[in-house]
Amino acid sequence: METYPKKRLSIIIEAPFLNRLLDLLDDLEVPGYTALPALAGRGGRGAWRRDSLSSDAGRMVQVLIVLDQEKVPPVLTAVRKVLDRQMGIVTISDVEVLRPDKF
Amino acid sequence: METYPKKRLSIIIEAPFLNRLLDLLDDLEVPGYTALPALAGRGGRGAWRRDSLSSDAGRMVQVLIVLDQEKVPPVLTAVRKVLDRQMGIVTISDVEVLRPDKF
Amino acid sequence: METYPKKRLSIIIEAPFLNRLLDLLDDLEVPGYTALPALAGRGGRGAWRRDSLSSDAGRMVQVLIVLDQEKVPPVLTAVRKVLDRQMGIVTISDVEVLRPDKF
Amino acid sequence: MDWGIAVQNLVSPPVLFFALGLAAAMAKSDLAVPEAVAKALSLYLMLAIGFKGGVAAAGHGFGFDIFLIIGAAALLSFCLPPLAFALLRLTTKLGRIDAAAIAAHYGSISIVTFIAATAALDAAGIDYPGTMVAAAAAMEVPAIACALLLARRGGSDDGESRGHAPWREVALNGSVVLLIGAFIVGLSTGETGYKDIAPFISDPFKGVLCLFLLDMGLVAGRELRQVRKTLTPALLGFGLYMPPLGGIIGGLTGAAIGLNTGGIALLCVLTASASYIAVPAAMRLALPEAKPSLYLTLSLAVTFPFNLTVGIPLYIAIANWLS
Amino acid sequence: MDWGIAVQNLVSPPVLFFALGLAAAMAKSDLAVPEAVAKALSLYLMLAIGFKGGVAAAGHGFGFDIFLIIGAAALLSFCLPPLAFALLRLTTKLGRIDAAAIAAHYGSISIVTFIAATAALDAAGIDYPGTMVAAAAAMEVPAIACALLLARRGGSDDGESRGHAPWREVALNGSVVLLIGAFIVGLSTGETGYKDIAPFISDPFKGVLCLFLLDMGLVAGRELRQVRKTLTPALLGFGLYMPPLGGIIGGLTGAAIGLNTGGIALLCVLTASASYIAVPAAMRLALPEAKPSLYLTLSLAVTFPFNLTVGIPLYIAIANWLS
Amino acid sequence: MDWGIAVQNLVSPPVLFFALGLAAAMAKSDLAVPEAVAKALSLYLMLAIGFKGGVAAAGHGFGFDIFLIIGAAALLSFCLPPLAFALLRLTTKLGRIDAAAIAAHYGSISIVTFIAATAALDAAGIDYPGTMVAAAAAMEVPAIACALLLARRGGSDDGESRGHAPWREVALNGSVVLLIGAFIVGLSTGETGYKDIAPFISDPFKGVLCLFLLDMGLVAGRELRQVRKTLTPALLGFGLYMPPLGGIIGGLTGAAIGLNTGGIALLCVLTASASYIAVPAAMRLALPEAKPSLYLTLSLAVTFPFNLTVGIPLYIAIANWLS
Ligand SMILES: Nc1ncnc2c1ncn2[C@@H]1O[C@H](COP(=O)(O)O)[C@@H](O)[C@H]1O
Ligand SMILES: Nc1ncnc2c1ncn2[C@@H]1O[C@H](COP(=O)(O)O)[C@@H](O)[C@H]1O
Ligand SMILES: Nc1ncnc2c1ncn2[C@@H]1O[C@H](COP(=O)(O)O)[C@@H](O)[C@H]1O
Ligand code: NA
Ligand code: NA
Ligand code: NA
Repeated sequence: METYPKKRLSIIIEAPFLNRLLDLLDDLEVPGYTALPALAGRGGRGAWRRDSLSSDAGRMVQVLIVLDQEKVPPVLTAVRKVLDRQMGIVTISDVEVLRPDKF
Repeated sequence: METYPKKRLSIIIEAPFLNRLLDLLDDLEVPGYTALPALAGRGGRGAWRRDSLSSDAGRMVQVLIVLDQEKVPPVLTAVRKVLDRQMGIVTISDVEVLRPDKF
Repeated sequence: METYPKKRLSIIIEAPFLNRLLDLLDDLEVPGYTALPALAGRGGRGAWRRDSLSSDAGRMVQVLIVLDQEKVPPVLTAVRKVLDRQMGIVTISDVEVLRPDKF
Repeated sequence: MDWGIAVQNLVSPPVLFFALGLAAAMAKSDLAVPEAVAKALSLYLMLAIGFKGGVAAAGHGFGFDIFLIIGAAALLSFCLPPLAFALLRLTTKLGRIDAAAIAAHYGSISIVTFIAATAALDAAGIDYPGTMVAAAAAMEVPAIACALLLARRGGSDDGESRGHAPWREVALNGSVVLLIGAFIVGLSTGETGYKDIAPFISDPFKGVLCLFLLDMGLVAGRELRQVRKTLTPALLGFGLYMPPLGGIIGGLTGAAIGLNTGGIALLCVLTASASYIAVPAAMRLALPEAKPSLYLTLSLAVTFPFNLTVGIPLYIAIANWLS
Repeated sequence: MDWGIAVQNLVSPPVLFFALGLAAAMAKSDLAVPEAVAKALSLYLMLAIGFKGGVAAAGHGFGFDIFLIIGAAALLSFCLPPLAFALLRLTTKLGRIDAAAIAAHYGSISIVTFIAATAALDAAGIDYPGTMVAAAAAMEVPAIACALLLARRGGSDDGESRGHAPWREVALNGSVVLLIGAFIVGLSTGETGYKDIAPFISDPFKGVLCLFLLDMGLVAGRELRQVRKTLTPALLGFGLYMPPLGGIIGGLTGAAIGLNTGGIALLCVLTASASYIAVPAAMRLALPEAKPSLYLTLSLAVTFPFNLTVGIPLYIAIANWLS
Repeated sequence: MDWGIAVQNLVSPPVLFFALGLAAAMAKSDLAVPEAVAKALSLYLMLAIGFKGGVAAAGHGFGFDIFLIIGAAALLSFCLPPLAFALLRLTTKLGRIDAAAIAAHYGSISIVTFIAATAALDAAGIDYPGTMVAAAAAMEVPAIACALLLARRGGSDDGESRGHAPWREVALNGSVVLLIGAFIVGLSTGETGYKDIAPFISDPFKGVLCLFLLDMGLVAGRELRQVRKTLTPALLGFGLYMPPLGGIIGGLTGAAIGLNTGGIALLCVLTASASYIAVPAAMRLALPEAKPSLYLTLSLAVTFPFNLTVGIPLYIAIANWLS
């Protein structure tokens, strides 16, 4: 079974920013994305648990993007320009996919 | 701390197919799996957000499977036979585990 | 775009243990974490689906921790001491981050 | 057509809350009903309407005519898809698979449209048989079966359509099971049981319907915002003329089997309405190549609002005229 | 045994909706109540039953007898686990840990069984003291404490059982806090407060119970589908004879402390029922080696349906006979 | 100050359930209302209060005075942030951005405080105009606009504050849209529509409020547990003296435009209360550098409990005195 190397971008971001991020990704040349809800978290700005918040503020969401190695830098640059220091946690890792044309 | 290399399969699939996929995985020799809900996504067939759907159709779920390198091809073959082109996004990556006998 | 290598720890754990695990992580020198809910799973102790449980018992949660390579062994040791054999599935993988000081 | 009923329908709280949801979504407001709550509201409506139908059937006697009604309804839902399919193939450029998937939706029914119609009949003081709920429950499976036959004919040559027929999933889908189950519970407990739980299933019913329709408006409005990409004029037209066409066929059938005015109106409404919950999920499983954006938009964002506002008074008028 | 009450119980809407859920799940229907909604329904039932108990206690005076009732209940829940443990060790091949975990469930109570019993008493016109709710709240902690003692004796030699005793989690678990809290609120506001919120906590109560029992039936049915793997005949038997055994002990105690018929019946029900929400979560924390599939199946899929259908009329008959 | 009203308010079920939630969360109980359910409760309250306001406005005639009320409310919410900002900069060490973010919250309003106040007025038999709901809807946008101006002045030199003004998100935020929309629906359907859905929006209203306030208590209690880290005495003081200060300004304005006692009391309550749902989300988008822990704690865990318990009777007393 032949596989092809791609990159997997994970962006953990505050819920109120999600719509903006997705709108941005829709404009960029990103082949697709998936957003997953989070239950709880801790980072530099303290801890939160979902049931202790009445507002979206402070709640997190993870956005996964599988894409070509070359597209990573332009996507990251665009994302950082809009979301800046509040953009949360970005990680990049290696994945293999089966159908390279999809990404 | 000694660790052992395994593979991590991620399958992003439409919610109405989830039960079928899990039934299939229960039949295959897969050591285990975990399914996570998704909030929103975009791919070749357009974008969706969870709050804009009244039906399960179009909604996505991520299924994670940690397993042996050798078991990846048979599992993928079986999965693709049942789910075919609609099966969504499959990625494979390397992970390390602590207890190799569990997988 | 310069990136720095880190480790990504994924702990899949039963929901009733989540609060204990997060309290422990708050005590340890962990730069942060994110917990994600799960929908369904199967492992050594059988299968579960979220809608078939009236109690938290048996339900799973995934906790992601991005951290320095050196911090992985002490964190794992501490986690295993508290959670022991019931602690579920632990995987470790490589990721790249943009801002090494955050982790 | 009785304009009083039409106006009364348009300014009733349920329709106005639907309009509010539609407007909010089109204006991109972040107003949203959580998914779990929307599901709970629909469980509630299903349980209440099924139970009340059963109690009514227990009260008015329960005999041969219920099988007649169910039989007629099942037949209608099996016969409507070929008509819809033919119209779609003639007037649009849709392929066989997409046309069959849409046809399945129009053979099936929308229970919320049915509920809104019972509310309108209540407000207009028109009586209807409680057994009509059983008809609603019988109109899902035949429509899907027929549509799959349409899709499969000639499907072998192009290698498409490898989905598996979801018979089990469809026949045992949650809505149908709850509707029939609650009907049977209502039938068994009759008036005694009804008095027990009336403050839950009857008094707040119309208010819950308002909240549910607010959500339906939000969902339909979000669909409509993306409409330009998928909705050609021919398709839009289909979503608007198919309901009254089906409605007339349903109404004639209702008159033929001797239903009263309210019964005819409700059979009109059932044939005129299109599914947007159970059938879409079944189509994903059975015809995964069909585009969900087409059938969801058409059923949810065109036909549903049409029926809720213009359709219901129209079908009541047809029923008045036929009986 | 009064067969009228038994039949009345079996054809009441709550029990029929439970049966509907059970049947739907066994037939693999996808009918499901969203998790958040099920939690909300149980919060509602807890809040309403606690509040109504408090109002009743405020009305009928409130004195020494409440402490007597609570004391007896706590004692019962501490003494039942050793009995259950001994029976399990004698009749099944379960290890110490698993037997102790199951025993904890049978010492504790099921609040929904309690609520269904109050509904059956209301329907049969039998009076009961409002303070019984306080007894229900007192029966969780002692059962868990006793079961942990049973599990730990001899636990040192096999190195097992490294879980931490979850005292804080158990004593402050949501159900108990809400039940007691709502009781106190009801006690403080009395009839005035009751009139304020009766349309919320009283009128729709039985209907909400129907919806909740539908979900319980679904959950129990899903458990039952996997039953063959875990349920030996000896275990199944335990799930069926332990409730009436406990019920008789509870009934005798109730008669001994001078409760009226309704009070005896409810104490019967409390000792006869087994926990399936709070105790399972506590056992995962305290005895993680115990297999959840065993105790969940037994309590939820065997004892709960037994009590709801056969048990409640039986316990009322026992109470009639004892008083 | 009428101590009867104060005591009546303190021992009313809504306030007691809030206290229960507060106590449970401070004791680290795991009692929790699922997020989806909390959102549904708040949708319900919004829909009901808006609709009832519209019906009342339809009944009592609807003329120039509604624009006067809305105008006064909008003006108040634009003028309060500079006062709050100045007080914060004088008495605390907060930076410009944090002070502005907090000021936005105090210019805006808490709809639940408003609802609790209407319940207290109902209980005390004091009349108020239905149009006050429209005033509540008008007090969000001006407060945010003004706070952003405060934050931006001098914002250029330190390169901060790169967030984008969230005008669209704020103006079309769900709460405001539902409140205004339900008001318009109520206005259009009047008494006829009200009778239709009263068993849903009116009868259980106060009970739903109890459940919602239980959740608010839980959320506020969890905030309070982490309070030591963020809450300096000066900030705490601000959270306690700002509400009555704002309340007096609101009350004077209400008297000046000729409102009746109930209307003055409600305008008091609106100016005295601080937002904790819409404005926090808007601040994350517009002023991401501001610390959410500061403004959420202050508004939710200090000002809200203060207003609910001590504030409401105080504002009614002020209104009595001013009219
Ligand atoms: N090291 C980490 N590993 C995983 N998630 C993290 C980490 N640090 C931060 N996060 C997530 O990102 C959110 C915001 O982090 P921060 O901006 O540092 O407060 C947190 O609430 C967590 O959900
Ligand atoms: N490149 C991608 N990265 C992450 N998720 C993706 C990607 N492409 C598609 N998806 C997910 O897979 C779903 C179906 O994709 P598709 O079949 O291409 O429409 C989308 O709704 C996304 O949730
Ligand atoms: N190989 C695996 N891949 C992914 N998730 C797993 C795997 N094995 C177990 N899990 C998850 O871990 C939970 C507990 O596993 P176990 O302790 O083996 O029963 C399961 O319910 C799954 O959610
Ligand atoms: Na139809
Ligand atoms: Na018991
Ligand atoms: Na204010």
